[in-house]
Amino acid sequence: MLQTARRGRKKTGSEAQAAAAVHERYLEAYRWMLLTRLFEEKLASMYRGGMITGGVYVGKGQEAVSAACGMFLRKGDIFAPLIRDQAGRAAFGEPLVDVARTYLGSRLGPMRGRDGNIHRGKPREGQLAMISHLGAMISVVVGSLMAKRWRGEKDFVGLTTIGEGGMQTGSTHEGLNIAAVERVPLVVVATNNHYAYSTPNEREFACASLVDRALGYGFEGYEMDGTNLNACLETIETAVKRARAGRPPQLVVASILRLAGHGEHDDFSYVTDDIRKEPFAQDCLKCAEVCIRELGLADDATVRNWRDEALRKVDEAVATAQREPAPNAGEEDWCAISTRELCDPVE
Amino acid sequence: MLQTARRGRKKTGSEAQAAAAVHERYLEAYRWMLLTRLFEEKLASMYRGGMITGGVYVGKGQEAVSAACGMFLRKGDIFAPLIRDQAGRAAFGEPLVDVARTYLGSRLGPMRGRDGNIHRGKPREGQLAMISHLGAMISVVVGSLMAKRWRGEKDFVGLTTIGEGGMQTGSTHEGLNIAAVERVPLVVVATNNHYAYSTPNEREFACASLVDRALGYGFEGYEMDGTNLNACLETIETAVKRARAGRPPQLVVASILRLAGHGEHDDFSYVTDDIRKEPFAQDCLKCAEVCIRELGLADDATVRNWRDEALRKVDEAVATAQREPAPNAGEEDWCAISTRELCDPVE
Amino acid sequence: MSLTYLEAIREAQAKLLRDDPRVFIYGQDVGGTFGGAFKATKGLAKEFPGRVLNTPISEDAMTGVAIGAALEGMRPIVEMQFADFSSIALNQILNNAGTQYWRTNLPVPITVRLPSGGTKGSGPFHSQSMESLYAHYPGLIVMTPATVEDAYTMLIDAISIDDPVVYCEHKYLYYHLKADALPSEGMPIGRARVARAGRDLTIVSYSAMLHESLAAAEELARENWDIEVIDLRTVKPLDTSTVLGSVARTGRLLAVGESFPWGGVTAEVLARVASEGFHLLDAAPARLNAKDTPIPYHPNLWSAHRPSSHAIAAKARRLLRE
Amino acid sequence: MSLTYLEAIREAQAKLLRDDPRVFIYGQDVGGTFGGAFKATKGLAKEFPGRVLNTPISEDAMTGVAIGAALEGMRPIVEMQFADFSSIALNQILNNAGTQYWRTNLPVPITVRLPSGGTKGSGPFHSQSMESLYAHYPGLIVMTPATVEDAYTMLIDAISIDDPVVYCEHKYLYYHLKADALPSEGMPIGRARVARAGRDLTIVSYSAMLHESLAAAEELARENWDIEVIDLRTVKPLDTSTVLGSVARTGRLLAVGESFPWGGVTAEVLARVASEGFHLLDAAPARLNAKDTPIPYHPNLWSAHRPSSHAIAAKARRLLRE
Ligand SMILES: Cc1ncc(C[n+]2csc(CCOP(=O)(O)OP(=O)(O)O)c2C)c(N)n1
Ligand SMILES: Cc1ncc(C[n+]2csc(CCOP(=O)(O)OP(=O)(O)O)c2C)c(N)n1
Ligand SMILES: [Mg+2]
Ligand SMILES: [Mg+2]
Repeated sequence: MLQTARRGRKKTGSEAQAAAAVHERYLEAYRWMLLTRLFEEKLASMYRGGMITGGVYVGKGQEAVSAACGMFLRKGDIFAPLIRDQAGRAAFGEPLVDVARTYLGSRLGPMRGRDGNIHRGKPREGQLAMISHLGAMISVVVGSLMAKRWRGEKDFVGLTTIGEGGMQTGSTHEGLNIAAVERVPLVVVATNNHYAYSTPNEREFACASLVDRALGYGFEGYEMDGTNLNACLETIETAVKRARAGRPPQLVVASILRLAGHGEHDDFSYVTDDIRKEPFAQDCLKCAEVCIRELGLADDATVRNWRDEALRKVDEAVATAQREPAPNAGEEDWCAISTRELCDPVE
Repeated sequence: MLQTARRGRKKTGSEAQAAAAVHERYLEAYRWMLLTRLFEEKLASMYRGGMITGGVYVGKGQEAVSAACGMFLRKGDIFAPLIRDQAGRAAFGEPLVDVARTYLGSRLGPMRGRDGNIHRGKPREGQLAMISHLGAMISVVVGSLMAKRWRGEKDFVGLTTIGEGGMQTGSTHEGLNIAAVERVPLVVVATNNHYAYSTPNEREFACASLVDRALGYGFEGYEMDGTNLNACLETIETAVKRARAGRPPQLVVASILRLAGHGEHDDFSYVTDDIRKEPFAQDCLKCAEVCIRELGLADDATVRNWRDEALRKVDEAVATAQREPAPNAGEEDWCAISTRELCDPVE
Repeated sequence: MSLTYLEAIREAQAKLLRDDPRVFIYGQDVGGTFGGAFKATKGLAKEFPGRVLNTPISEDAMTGVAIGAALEGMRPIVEMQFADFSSIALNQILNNAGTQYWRTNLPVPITVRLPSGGTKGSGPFHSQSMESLYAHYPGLIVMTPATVEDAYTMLIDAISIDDPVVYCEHKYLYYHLKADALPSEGMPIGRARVARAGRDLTIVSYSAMLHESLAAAEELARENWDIEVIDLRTVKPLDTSTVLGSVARTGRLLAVGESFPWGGVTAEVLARVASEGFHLLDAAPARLNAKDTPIPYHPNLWSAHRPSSHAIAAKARRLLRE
Repeated sequence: MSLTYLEAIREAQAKLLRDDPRVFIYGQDVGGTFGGAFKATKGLAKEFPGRVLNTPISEDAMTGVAIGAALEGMRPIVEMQFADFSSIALNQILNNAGTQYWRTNLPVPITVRLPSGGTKGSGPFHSQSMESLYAHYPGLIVMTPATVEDAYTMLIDAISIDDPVVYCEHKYLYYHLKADALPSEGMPIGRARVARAGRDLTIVSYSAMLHESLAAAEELARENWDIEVIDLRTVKPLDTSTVLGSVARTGRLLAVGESFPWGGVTAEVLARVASEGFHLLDAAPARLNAKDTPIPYHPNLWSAHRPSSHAIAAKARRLLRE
């Protein structure tokens, strides 16, 4: 547990070290959250200003869950994020500029203008690029983990995320089940943000909690308060550790409220007043700030500095991407396969 | 519980009546099982004799589960059986001759030679005709039940069956979940016969028991010994009653061993010796016969008579179907839709 | 009164719900106060309580539910959030709905609405035109309305038909097309329409591509070419005789579609005209489709991926010179 | 030594497992002592422990696993129990495997084996030919071997190709076709083969229909017609130039396929020849496909549903008289 710095009993050396590590990690996570919030606010405003085509999808309210997802992964692991995972992507090592490039369709981005917004990744670096069809990436991660096992790699883990809505697709079911059958080191973080687009939980599923699904797949299951950064860090750390150690696949179910529209085009007026008053409707970023202040983990000036630094990074990423060339249809390689001589010149 | 007729204490009138009803129902179920076993033996021998094209799929060892599925349904209910449900189909009212007609492809059968073997039904009479894709019929039953509810029908129920293998399809997941969300009066009977074709349980799923899935969908769940006819009758009776009474959907998980090949072409040599010694490997029909003898529910002559009568019915059904005309390609109506003027004459 | 293509779809559904107690709408986000990702069912849940229902994200089960309800006499409308997600329902549509009548003699009157086709910035998974996949399999009617009027009357027809209908509505047309009033009756289903009469070349098209084709015809008219444009309206059944009638007049054929090229609607049109109207042709028939890659996100790429009026005109010019 | 088409497929997989540590086989019942519903992997699980794996009944996840493993450098072979069940994997095949390279620049070298096509008594859900669905979408190679030799070399090629391959093997050919030996090399992928040379008419075909077409050519030879028969081998890419070359020699085209007619391989062939080889044609091109209904169970119906050699010959005769 996160502990105050102003406690009575004097700490032993190792206790103090442990506490310091916990604090450090909390602050690191906070900074990913902050960066994400600011970046996504920027993207949203660019969308409103007509500078981004298609849509912008933010993770407001889910930054704690997402940051925790990225933070316990390391090189050699697989991360298959979904819609609301900017924080986790950044923590896992995705450069901010790649996000801006993808939203702006830069030719130099990982998707080269061919795909946009959240549909991005660098599979060569263990960052899978989601397809839209919810649930489809779970089994893909399973396959990647099996390949690593065959190659004799050790201590790796895969982590993928899903919404409570996506938990209802057939693809998710098949993916979870096959993960358990293959007993791969997988962590699935399912965030119940209480809506799938406009659809509330009662039209999505009828069990008490989605963590009740864990047993039925042979997963180990956890529930966590997604507004509480420390709970997210502890739970996901545990799940990742246990998966790495060869335990069965892990299902973490987070509870949260999505604090923005499904996309920036959506005013989320369907979110009821009642639900906005629920404890899970708190803003994880604000909660983390309260905690930082209360426990004296960082002073206000430091936090302000972080914010300024984050804003600089955001502006820089956007500015860089904006300077880059857009794709050009005439120069585009209109061939969907890599074996060029097998490209069918069908019109 | 089934009780012996030779018990110490004298029964009160109502106790005696209840016991008699239980015995009667047990015997009725036994007779459906017997008829099924004999009929399927006949079909299998016809297949071996080259008289049936395609395949024959029998429910040997699953007759108790299946008979119980059919027996608590009544007119107005929906039954969506699967591969190993001859007993239940018969108990729900499917004429034997329709089975023979479908296997032989008679033009007068419900499928008119267009579809064969277990792919048969009369949806107008609440007997849905399965497609092969496992799990696809569950949501169909949900829809039929919703329609009945909209029409203001009362006290109806739907029952559908699935194997432990079919429980792993995405379609099954979506179907079970939507059943719970729509809270329809549905009973799903999942029979774990320990193999999906040649694949043993450990390559199918990783939970301790498939009944653990019930909680995760918001179903009420039951386990039952599928070799024990009385257990099957009691459990499925309870589940059907509870569904009819408006409880959440019901999941019954039966344990059994498939005592024949996947189809009659299959010698099931992959079934291990160890598993053949498991209690769930007992033959439900033999168990029922032991019970009938032990409890004196019927004497040997009666049972012999039933067997003879069943054989007569089987022979008659087959003989009738054999006399009937096969479909004729020249006279066939090669139009896949009912709105004939919209049939596309594409070649 | 002026209505968009999208409003026509909403009005048709309102009318159907009003007139026919067997109709209900089933899909993700169609209900509540929301009324669908594109608002095609806006307000309907309130007006028709219990008959416009949100579903879990389960395209397979949504369709299965519709099939089961249809077997029991209902007339369900399933809305896919995007056509692209109907890949998850494809098995139910092709193998369950599409085979029922042939197998059991009981038709399945469901209508599956697919918000189809490309719009700027929608990318590979929110832009697809899937009519060719559905038309390939037996047992389905596949509608592709191109006008506000057709969007309205054809949706009403779709629900009246006893067989499963895949109704492909084009997202690009949702707001771009307007009409002054809604017709009380449309052309018979299965009949193509001569959208513009001409004598030099026949362009066969449907859905959003009809409008690109008409614009191309305008462009060519300024060069004194007289182009006939056919709107297929349904791609299955495909009205071969109207197409042949037109080719008989013009002697030249260009088929234009937005789906992927291999085996698309345009291949089917060319195959029919070549086999049944070979002697009507004065020149080789041609086709123009989207490119054979996923549909790109960036507008620069997207506008080159789909046939534009200019690309159509250019292709037509080549054909006219042959 | 004499090998069947099915044995060739087994041998190719044995060789692949032997030569390439990246190869594994993933599918329902492929492992254990069983070796697949058709025994295409018989004995391989024992010979290659841990590399021939039974899966749950989860076509979507089976394919997803293969994609993930391929992204990490493996060369998975996925066996669908019947092509018909690949409808459940269709989304993964089209939208995940088929789009990866275009989107991320990393190809997905998976091979999906589809036991395809009709056999007596198999009915609507164990008889389908799905090549046209897969060929319609971008990003996939679709192979349809018609001979024992091709079954062998093309499967080896499929695994060597960096892109996703849908390998349609025909169940009717499993036991019906035999060869004396397996070749060490085949024709290049993407190239069609002149299976029989002739001058009066070109029949373009593939898979099981090649043999019906060859039999039809024999039948017509007895009437002194000299029929050329082309085996497409892969339907995507489709070797237009070999087809055009043949039509240039014969002036007449009949395309024969077993998939459903609307937008099938034959429509694509006719569209290409009509648009690119119009002036080579002396008569209207024609096509013959399975009928546009589900595939019937009863042999009487089934044998009328698919094109038989006699039906092909009859159609060809009409074309030859034009
Ligand atoms: C199979 C499928 N159907 C429909 C959609 C369209 N869609 C995109 S996001 C979304 C809602 C997702 O809800 P949830 O999984 O709870 O995630 P959240 O957006 O709440 O983070 C829907 C329906 C999709 N992506 N995939
Ligand atoms: C989606 C799908 N994939 C594959 C098959 C082929 N198949 C038919 S039955 C069967 C095994 C079914 O096992 P289970 O569900 O346990 O039922 P059982 O045969 O044991 O009664 C398989 C794989 C199918 N019918 N549907
Ligand atoms: Mg959600
Ligand atoms: Mg089983």
